[in-house]
Order: sequence, then C-alpha cells, then structure tokens
Amino acid sequence: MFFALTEDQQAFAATVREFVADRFDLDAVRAVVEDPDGDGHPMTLWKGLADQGALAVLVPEEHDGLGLGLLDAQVVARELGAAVAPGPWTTTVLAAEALRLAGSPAQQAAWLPALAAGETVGTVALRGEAGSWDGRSGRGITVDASGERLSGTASPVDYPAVAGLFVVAATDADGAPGLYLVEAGAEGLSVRDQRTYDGTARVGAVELADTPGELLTGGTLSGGEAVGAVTARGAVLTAADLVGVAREALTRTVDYDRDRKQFGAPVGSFQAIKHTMADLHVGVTMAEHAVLFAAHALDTDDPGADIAVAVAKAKASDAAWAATGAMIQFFGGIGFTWEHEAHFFYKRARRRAPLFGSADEHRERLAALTID
Amino acid sequence: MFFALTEDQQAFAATVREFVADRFDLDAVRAVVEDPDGDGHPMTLWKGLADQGALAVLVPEEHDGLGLGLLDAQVVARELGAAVAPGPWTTTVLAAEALRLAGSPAQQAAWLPALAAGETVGTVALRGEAGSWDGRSGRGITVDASGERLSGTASPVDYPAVAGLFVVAATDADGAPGLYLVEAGAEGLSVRDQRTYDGTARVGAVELADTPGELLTGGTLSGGEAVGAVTARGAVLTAADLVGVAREALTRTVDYDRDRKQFGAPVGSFQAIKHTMADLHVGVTMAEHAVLFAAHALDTDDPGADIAVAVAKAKASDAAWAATGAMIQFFGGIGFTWEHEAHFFYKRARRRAPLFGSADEHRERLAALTID
Amino acid sequence: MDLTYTAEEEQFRAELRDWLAGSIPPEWAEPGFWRSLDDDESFRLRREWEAAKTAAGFSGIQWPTEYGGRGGTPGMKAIYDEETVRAHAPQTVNVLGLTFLAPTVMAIGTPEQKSEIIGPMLRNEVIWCQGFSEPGAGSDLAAVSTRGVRDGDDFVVNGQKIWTTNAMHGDKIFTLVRTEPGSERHKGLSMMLIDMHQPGVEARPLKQMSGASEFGEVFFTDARVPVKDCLGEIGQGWRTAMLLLSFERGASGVGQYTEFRRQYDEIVEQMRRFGRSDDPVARQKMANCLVELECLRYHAMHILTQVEQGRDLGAESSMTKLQWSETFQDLWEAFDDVLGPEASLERPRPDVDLTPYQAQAMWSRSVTIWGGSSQVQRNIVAERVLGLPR
Amino acid sequence: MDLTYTAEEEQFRAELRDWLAGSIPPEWAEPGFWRSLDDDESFRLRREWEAAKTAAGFSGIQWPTEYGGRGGTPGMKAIYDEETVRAHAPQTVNVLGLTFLAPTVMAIGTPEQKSEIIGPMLRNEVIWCQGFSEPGAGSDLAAVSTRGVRDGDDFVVNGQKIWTTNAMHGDKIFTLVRTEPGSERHKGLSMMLIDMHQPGVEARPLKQMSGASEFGEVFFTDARVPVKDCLGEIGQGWRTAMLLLSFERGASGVGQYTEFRRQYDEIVEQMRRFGRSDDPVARQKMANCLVELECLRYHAMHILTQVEQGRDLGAESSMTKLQWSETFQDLWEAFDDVLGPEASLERPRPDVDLTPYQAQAMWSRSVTIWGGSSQVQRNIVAERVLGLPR
Repeated sequence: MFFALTEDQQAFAATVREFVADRFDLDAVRAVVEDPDGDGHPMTLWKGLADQGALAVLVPEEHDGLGLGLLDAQVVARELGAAVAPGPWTTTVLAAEALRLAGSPAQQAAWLPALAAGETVGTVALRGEAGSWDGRSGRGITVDASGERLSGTASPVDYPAVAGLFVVAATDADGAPGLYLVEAGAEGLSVRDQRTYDGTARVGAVELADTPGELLTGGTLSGGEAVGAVTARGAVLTAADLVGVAREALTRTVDYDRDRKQFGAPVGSFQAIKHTMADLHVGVTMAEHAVLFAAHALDTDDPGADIAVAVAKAKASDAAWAATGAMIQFFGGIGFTWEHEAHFFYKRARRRAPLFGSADEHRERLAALTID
Repeated sequence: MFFALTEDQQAFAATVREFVADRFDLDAVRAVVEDPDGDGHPMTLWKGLADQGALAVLVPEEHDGLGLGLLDAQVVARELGAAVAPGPWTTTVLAAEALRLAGSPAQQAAWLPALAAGETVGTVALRGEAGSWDGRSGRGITVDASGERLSGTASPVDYPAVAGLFVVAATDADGAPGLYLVEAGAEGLSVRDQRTYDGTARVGAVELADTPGELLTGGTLSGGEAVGAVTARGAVLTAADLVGVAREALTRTVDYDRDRKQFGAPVGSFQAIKHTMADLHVGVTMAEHAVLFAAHALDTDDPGADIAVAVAKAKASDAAWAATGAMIQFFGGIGFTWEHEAHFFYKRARRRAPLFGSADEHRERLAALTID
Repeated sequence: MDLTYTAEEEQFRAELRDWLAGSIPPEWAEPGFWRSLDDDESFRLRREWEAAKTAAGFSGIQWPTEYGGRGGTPGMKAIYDEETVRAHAPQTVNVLGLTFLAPTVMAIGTPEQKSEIIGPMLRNEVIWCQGFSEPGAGSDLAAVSTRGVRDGDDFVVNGQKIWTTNAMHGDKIFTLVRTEPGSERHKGLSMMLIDMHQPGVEARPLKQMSGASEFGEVFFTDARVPVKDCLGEIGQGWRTAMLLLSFERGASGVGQYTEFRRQYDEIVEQMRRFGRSDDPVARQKMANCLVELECLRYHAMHILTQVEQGRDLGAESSMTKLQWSETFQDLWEAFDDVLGPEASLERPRPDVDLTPYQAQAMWSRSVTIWGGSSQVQRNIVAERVLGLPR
Repeated sequence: MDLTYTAEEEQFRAELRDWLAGSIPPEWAEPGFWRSLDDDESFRLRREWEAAKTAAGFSGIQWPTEYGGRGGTPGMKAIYDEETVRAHAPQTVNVLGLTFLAPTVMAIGTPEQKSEIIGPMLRNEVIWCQGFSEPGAGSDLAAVSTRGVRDGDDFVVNGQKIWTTNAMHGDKIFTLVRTEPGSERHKGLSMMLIDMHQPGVEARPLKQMSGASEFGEVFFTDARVPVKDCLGEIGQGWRTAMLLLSFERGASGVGQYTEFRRQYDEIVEQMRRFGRSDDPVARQKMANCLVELECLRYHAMHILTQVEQGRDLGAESSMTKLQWSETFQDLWEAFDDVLGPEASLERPRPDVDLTPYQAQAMWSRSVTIWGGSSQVQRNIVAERVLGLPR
C-alpha cells in the first residue's frame, strides 16, 4: 500500500513550484489581472512550463512526450492553482489527451509534438451555452450530414483567442457524440470574448458556422466514451487546480491570523476561527486525497474511476469555495480590497468550481452510480 | 404596526405554561414515554387543557367554542412543544378546523361542541403511506362510486387508537380530493400501530376497507381547497410545536453550559460553543417570527399566506432539528442518556419535522410560488 | 397582531410615492445604471437628487421639525425605507452622518454644533464621513492609534483611518482620536469632527475586489482640529461612540427586505434565462434564501413594533445584523451557485451583462465584515442576549 | 501510488475470509440480529466467537508472536478490519483492552503484567474495561476526582467513572486515579488496573437514548488495588494515559469505511422501498455522504501508508476522528431526513422493522462526543496541525 506521491513526483512538484515562485509571483499574476485586454498568456510562464516538460507530461514518448500519467499531471495543475497562475496549460493538456485517447496515429503525429513542446496552444470546447457537461441537455455544436462541417456555439472555452487547435465535442447527423479537431483560422470559426471576473483566465464562446472539422477516430476511445474521458480528465485537473487554490488560501489565512491582533489577542487564537480553520483543513486534506485517488484511478482504469472522479470534483469544488470565502472573511477588510491577493483565489475558485461539472452535477452522477 | 402577541394572548400562553409546568412536568412525560403500550393520552393533561379552553380556541362561539384564531391556537401548540407534552391536542384541533372550514352547519353542530369540550378526540388522516402531503403522488384513500365508502391506508396518523372522529383526505371516483368524516368503530376501519421512537406521541396507520364516510360539504371551503387549508393549519401548528421544542432545547442547553466546567472554564465560555448558540438563537427567533406571521396570515386571508406557511414550516423544522441536535452535543455525554430529557426534545423534533410537509417540500413549494 | 400602518402613515406613503414617481428617471432602475457613471458624476447626481428630496420634505423623517426634520413616526420611516427602495432611489450620500452623527449631535451636541451641523447635512451642503476603523484593527473599534496633541485651542492630529465610506467626496469626518498619551483601549479617546478640506487631511480611494471604490482611507498629518469641534467630553470619546452606534438600531430591515427581495427576483430571472429554473436542487437553494428573506421581513416588523413601543433594542441589533448580512451573502452565493459556469462570465451572451450582479455578489462578501463582523455579532448575542460567560 | 497489498497480505486475506465464512452464521448479517438478543446472551456469543478466532490465529494481528499475536503487517491489520466487517463479524468484546491497554503493557508493563494481562485478554478470559471519563468532565480527561490513598501494599480507591464500555461484563478496569492528595489536573495521577470482582467495585448500566446500554458507570467504594497493579510509574499516570491513547492511531478507517459504506447501501435500499430514491434533493444529500465516505476510504489508505512508512501520526488522528465521526453522523442524519415521516416509525409497514436503523441513527449522535468531542478534535487540529495560538 502506497497512497502518496513518489519521490520523483514530489521533486517534479517542487520544481514547478519553485519555478513559478521565482519567475511568476503574485506581482506577475497581478499584471495579467490588471490587463484584461491582454491575452492572459505570459510567455515567460509558458516557456518555463514547456521547458520543465509540464506540457509534455501526458504525451506518449513516441510523440516527444514524457509518457507519464494523470497523477503526474495533477501535480502541475495543483501548483498552478496554488500560484493562481494564468495561461492555457489545462486546456492544452486536455487537447493532447483527446488526441492520445481518441486520435489516429496520423492525427497524433500531426499535433502531439507541437502541443507537448508548447508550440501550439490547445483548448477544448465541450459544452453548449448554458448546457450541461455530460451532454444530457444536448451539445452546442452539431455536425452536418457530410460529417465534416460543424455549426453551433460552445461556451465557456478557455483561452480561445490564443488557441491553435480546438477539440470540439459535437453531435453528428445521427445524434452520436464525438470529438472533432478544428484549427484556428478555420472558415466560419469566430471567438466571442465573454470576459470573466477571474483575471487569471481568458474565456470566450466559440462560434462555428459550417466550419471544417475532423473527427478524432482510430484511437482507443471514440464517440461518447471519448467525450466522457476528456471531460473526466478535465474534472480531475480542475479539481487539482482547485485544491491548490484551496490549500494556498487556507495556508495564507492561517499564517495571517496567527499574528494579526484584535481585542488584544491574535485573531487566530479565537476558538470560533480556529474551529473554522480546522474544519477547512480537514476538508482540503480530504480533497487532496480525493484528487490523488481519482488521477490514479483513471491512470489504472480502476472500475471505480467514475465514482472517484465525481467525488474528487465535488469535494474540491466545495473545499475551494469554502476556503476562499473564509480567506476574505478572516483577513478582515483587507482581504476584500483590490490590492490584496485574496480575490485572485476567490475568483479563480468561483469560476473553476462549476467547470467540467459542478459539485451538484457530480453528486447527481454519484447518485446515478449508487442509487439507480 | 403591531407584530406581537396581545396581552391577552400572552396571558393565555402563561396560563397554559403554568398549568403544564405544575401538573404535567417532565416526570409525567417520562411516565408516558416509558409506557409505550399505554395510550399516551393522559387524562390530567387533557382535562386541564379542555378546562382552559385550549381545545375550544378555534371553534366558533355558536358551537361552544371561543371563536379565536390560529394565532391564539399556536400559543397552545408552542407551550405543548416546549413541555414535550403528549396527547392528541393538535389532531383534535385540526379535525375541528376541518369541520369549521368545510362542514355543513349540521355537521358542525354534530361534532364541534364535543371536540371543543374534549369529549371527543379527533384526528386527521391526510397522507397515504410514503406519499406526499400535497397529494401530488396520489392519496392513500379512495372513495367508491357511491361517494360514501372509503378504502385504503393513511399514515402517519396521530393518536388513531383514542380518536372518536377521523377526518380523512380521499380521492373520489372522479379523481377529486375531499375531506370525509369517519367515525371510530366504523365498519372496515382498523388501526395498525406503527409505534414511533418519539414516546410523546402515539402513531398508527389507518386502514379503511369499504368503510362508511361522510363528505364534509356545505362549508366555506371544499375539495382540494379544504384539504389544503387543513394541511396548512397542520403545518403552522406543527411549526409552533417545533418552535416550542427548539426554544426550550436551546434555553436548557445555554443554562447548562453557562455553569458546566471543562478544562477549568465554563463550557459556555468557549467561543465555538457560544457562536453555535448565537446562530441557533437567531434561527429559533426567526422561526418564532415566522410562525406568528403565518398564523396571522391564515387568520386574515393574507394573499401571501401560502408563502408564509411554507416559510414557517421550513424554518421551524430546520430550527428544531438543529437546536435539539446541539442539545445532545453540548450537554456532553449526559444528554445522550435515557435518564436525561434531551432525547424527548430530539425525538419529538425529528418526528414532527416532516409532518404536514418537510422543510424540503415546503422549499419546493416556495420555488413553485416564486420561480414558476 | 396588526400589520397595518395608520391612516396618517398611509397618507405619507401616498405623498412620498407621488414625489418619487416624479423625481426618479426610469433609467435609474436599470441594474447597471449607477455603475455606468463615473464616481464623481454618480455622486453629484445623487447629491442633487437628495437635496431636492430634502426640499420636498422627505428627509429626516423621524427628526424633530426644529432640526428641519419631518417629525414623523417610526412607521413613516419604515415606509420611507420601503418606498425609496421600491422606486429605485439612489443610496443616500450622507448616510453615516444622517444615521449616526446627527442624532448624536441632537442628543449631546453644543448649541453651536446643533445649528452648524444638522441643517447643512440634511441639505447635503456638507458631506460627512465616518472614521471608525484603523488599519488591521477590523471590528476592534477601541484599537485607536490616531493621536491628537493639544496645541493652544487646537488638537494636532496624526494617524490613519480606513474603510471610510465616501472618503473621496467627504467634507468633514467624525472620528475617534486618542487625546491622552499612553492611554489604552477605551480610555483617553475623544470624538472629533474634522474638516477634510485642510492640508493635513488626505483621502485616498480604496479599490475593492469588484473594482469599485465605495471605501477610502483618510490620512491625518498634523491636521488641526479646534477643541470646540470635539463632540461630547474630551477624553470620553468612547462614550460618545457608543451613543453614536446605538442609533444604528432601527427599522431599516423593511428597506433591506424590499431590496433583497427584488434581487431574489432578478436572480430568478437569470435562472430562467439560462435554463436553471427547473433544477430542483437550484430551486431548493433559492427557496432557502427566500425563507431567510421572509424571516428578515418579519423581524423588521418585530423591530418596528419594539421601536414603536419605546423598547430599548440593545443587543438585539446584533441579531438583525446577522440575519440581514448572512442572508444577503447567501443570496448572492446562490447566484454564483445556481448559474453555474455562466455566473463568472461578464457577458455570457452578447445581450446579457452580468457585471452589476457580479459586483453585488462581491459586495456581499464585505457585509459580514464591516459594521462589526459576524464573529463579533455572535459574541454579542451569546454574551449579552444569552448570558453566556465571557 | 500503489494501492495493492503484498502477496503475503492477500494470502492472509484469503485465509481469514475462509475462516470467517465458516464461523459466522448467516443470521448474524441481519440488521436486527444483535439487538434481538439480550445483553448477556449477546456478550456471551461474541466472547466465545472471538475466543475461537484467537485460537484460529486471527487476533492480535500486528502483535509480536511472543505475546500470542500473529506478527503481521499494518496491511494485514487493515485487511483484517475490512474482512471482519464484510463478513458481519460481531464487535470485539475486549476492544478497549486490545486497542489501548495491551500495547501499553507491552511497552512499559512489568514482566508480571505482561504475562498476566496479555494472553488472557487475547483469549477473552479476562474482559477489560476502560475508566477514563468522570461525571460532568466530558472530554476533559485530566478532571480526575477519583482518589487512591496508600494503605500498606494497597491503594484504597474511592470515586466514580462513567461512559465505560462493557461495564456490566468487565472483569478488570484500567483507570486514572489521583494518588497525590491536593494535586491538580495532569499531576499526581496513577494508572491503575483494578479487579472489578470485589466488594468495593460496582458497575451499573447506563441506558442510552436509543434504549440500549453500550456504556455503564463504575463506582469505587474503598476498592483495594495492590500497588503492583499500577501501570507505569506511580504519580506519572498522565504520561501512561498519553502513551495509551497514542495507540488509537491506526488504520481503522479501512474497517470503518467498509461498515459505513454498507450502511449507505442499506439506507439506499430503504429509500427505494419508500419511493424516495428518485427525489433529486434526497439524492444530493445521500451523494454528499458518499463523497465524505469515499474521502474516509482514501484517508485510511493515506494513514496506512504513513504507518507502513513508520511515520508518527501525532495530531493527524484528530483529523481521522473528525472525518469518520462527522461523516457517520451525517449519514444517519440523512437517513432521518430522506425517509421523511417513515423514518421515525418503528414499523412503517408490517414487514419493515426500522428499529435497528433508528438505533444506529441515535448511536451516531454519540460519536461526536466520546473519545474526544469534535470540539476538542478541532482544537487539536487548529493548534497542533495548523499552529494557531492557544
């Protein structure tokens, strides 16, 4: 029994953490947040991540990747979350995962090396506007009878403006779901900036009008299974990001309240605050466990992977929501100001919590798996 | 603007409270709890309530009642809840309300004086087993084509074994709901003891097999409106009972923890406990307000009465659930023993919280009223 | 129970409603209107509108007529709160002066203070700020470091205040200053009324997480304050402050309920727009907010009754604060929650601008902090209402 | 990550599973079975079954073989916990002796204590009780009033203990006694091993709110305890107690998860029976319990890993306690909630007996109180894990 990261994985985490701390601290984050018209995709960070193999982590070795697992990838997601770092890392990794799982050897060869090297930014468009992540309420994009032309709108899509490759979930003329590749600049493709209050990301709607798209086919998975697999990986990587946000928010709050004095005593000595922090610590720790387990379950095709993914995303969403709300409350007024970093954490948690399925949606999924 | 009980109403409350404290204290409650095979209907209490007009409060003066309103009646419910007192007060009052609202002058004359005097115990059977209170999932009891014979099962019914009169919600051959009078001892009527862990009540299923029943008709309300009106009054009186339970549970816990010492200090000086108590106090106070408003809204046919009833029942159910759970936790181990009174409050709150619609059901009702 | 107002009060309502209908342009009712203006323009508009309101006789509802007030009843004040919200009237620019300072001056001010402060405030000729918090002190109002040293007929004041509403538009500020060197906590403080238009006073905006700046910081560097501009006795500033804060306790819940209930409907509207209104779980969350909102309404009627009966509300106002602030925060938490991924997008659709809603949701994080945090209020309820030991 | 057990451990699982299959009658798996027996009969059955288990080599899994244990790994202990729950094995009768006393005796007992205590305990020849709480003291274990006065080679002990598991079936009890008159709190205590079969010791059952009596009270009236029956140094009882409690920290979460997860399924079964399994709101509540249950499972694997790596768990065990106890309570709170009016009926239908479920739901109220209340555990996490000031 070994429920923990290996020394290699811990070292990888430390490398990413130190790189981000050195080269992309909160001042750098602030610069991105305060430039909402910018592309939110700082090259220093992106190149550094590429240099460390953070983009190649899941890509097979034959396509210039590291051939590691989701357990390794979540290490990066978590550190980026803790650093509230901007950029299209998650979506690029997910686009590569779509290719790895569902693409033909030729499709993989065409795209994976560039994605692994950070030369191409990838993104995924899996949800129709105001739709559900599992496609129950229909998908936003449909394919015409030729099987090669896509129309419709997907939202929210992260970093569509800098993406060179879009992996789009769409429903074909027979009603079957599948993943399609759409290249930036394709005919009829337009991106509508939706702007989010989370300044550590850039988000838009992707609108397709008779746009050429290529079905991902010939890989291990296809159709709805492929969509589900990418969504599940998106859920786990987002959960890891949220856990990073939550843990860092809690640590900063505890550190601050350990010293800050009110009514003649450190705020952190007031029992009501201590108990809130203790409960948050337990919750965040459980979310940490859950993300590790879910990543491992997907890596090993564990029969309980469906449950594990839903547990991890539900728990991480709730933990991040709670920890960042508490951060604002227990920093007192200062945590509510623009100058303070609390709102980076708070807004990132709020925006990401519902991505790839909210806590409620994942709980309903758990009910379907264990009650029906 | 006068949002409060009148001096008369406060005096009435004090009279009931003093009577119960004097003549039916927790030792008397315990005797009923520890005799689960007994009828749970102590005559000392019943006669005293009758003497004080507590059974006549809502009955019109022409039928030997006091002709007062639900606001006056909830005063009694609250005191009985605070005293965790047993007996069929609520159901008898509700049976009388059904007659007052939906019965003909003859039906009223036949039953109201006896109910007001406590000579007849009434009860109401509004729900089918495992059904919903609003009849959405169908009612347990149906009426045959003659309109005079009832069959089916209703549960839970309070105090069926001592009831002389049953007011039964049933669906007729055309699918229309209505209230029917069934007399104790009627052909085909049987009571199945379901026994509840709440020793301050006696509960059973009422099974009817081609049993003669008389439609309540000729009054102000009929059909589904009559069923709804009695259910609403049941919800408000139950909410009042739950508020009594909650307030008393909180007061006892605060009083105990003010003095009880642990780790060299009074337990009640620990901030985490203080804050829990403060939140409970706010919640119980709001529930108190809500019950007053709902009772008044029904008394005055306020157009917002539907919302008010749902708010009161949802809030009171939650408050009682929370306050009695906290009572056990914050009395420490002793609150968990049979010898201590905490479990009377806890079990009464748990059993009554879902009656006449759970908090969730009433919230869904509020959604229907304000979102749809 | 009698939840009606008197005929006189209803007559007042009719008059007020008439006046409001004639003085508030329809565009003020749009969610994004006030945010679309720049701060100065917004303030100017509100200031002018409110001066007109005073001229029409609809300010200082409960104040004695000798102070320019209407001499009305608590019920009229509740009606005023309700109707102004209903009519989409803008926020009062002199809110802290009107709520706290004016009644304190009426109670313990010198004749000069009464005549110089109250009338100009009511007519918005002088905008008052409040300087109660200092950096890092949070809800601990006795943690006063700002110090005043006597120099002839003046105090010379140095220090800093934070979380000052309308700091950038203020003319004067009332604030606690430590006037006895070496004194601690509640002792040795004086309540000063300080002219902000002097070289020794600088105000800076404090940008919030939403990007707006409702608050500011005020810095005192050798600011000069005539001794006569102390309110109450010198060295007894804590007593003045407690009197001042006691005027928070009123029937404002009626207005808050009206406002929050409208916000509930606005969120429901967005739920419908984004196909969330049929989701049973989202419905539960919204309905639970409604439960608490309705309780706030009943509570406001209860408080109004207490006020009309002349009862001292005391620590009960901590319950009011907890109920309104936690409910308001929960309501906007529900907004974030029930709208899912759309909630964080400024323009999820080209025709939908959610920024006013998002600003409200972020503002909702502050209400459990300022004016005594929820933690402080729970302490007060536990100790002063329930009698639990310190 | 490697969530598998070793081949040797899996071999152990197979053997244990075989033995359990052959030794546990099918009726023991029925929810109401143990409640249907009277206390003495139930205890006798469990005691005998467990003695047979010891004889078969399935007790003291991690104990050294010199003490009659199996000398197994932490993984085997986790497997043991999981398989016994899965097989519906009854609760251990000597649970507190086996968990706390035996390892303490192995660590600091005299040679005589080692030989006299451990073997007979393992074979259930002597049933041990624990006497840690005193009336009103709750989680404050240092609030010891029971006193022992030296009289020759004995102590004469007077006082009372409460919340003693199996008090009515105990042969001996380990308990803290104040042996230095006038000492306070953690000082002047001694850990005594007291024979309960003597005139000076009386045990009384303590009936719980469910009607069952898992606990009892033990009264000492001039009970005599030979000086040699102190465990650890006289006057250093607190140190012994802390060592003793440190053995609570283990991999028990695996067994708890297995048990609670089955209870989840049982509640789901009742939801189906009473038509509640399609209700989206009830589904959320149950699913949220599942989230916490699965987290408990992961946490158990994490803890097992820590133990295998030889790490000191320290205050982390407070997190474990919080997670399992709060989750267990929430699960049974959900039972009461999702079943609606049926939840409080003993026999909502003639063929359905809910009393075993109701007893479990009531028992769930106790788990956040005993063994260090949730409030005490949160203090420990805040102070010792997060480093917040006292």
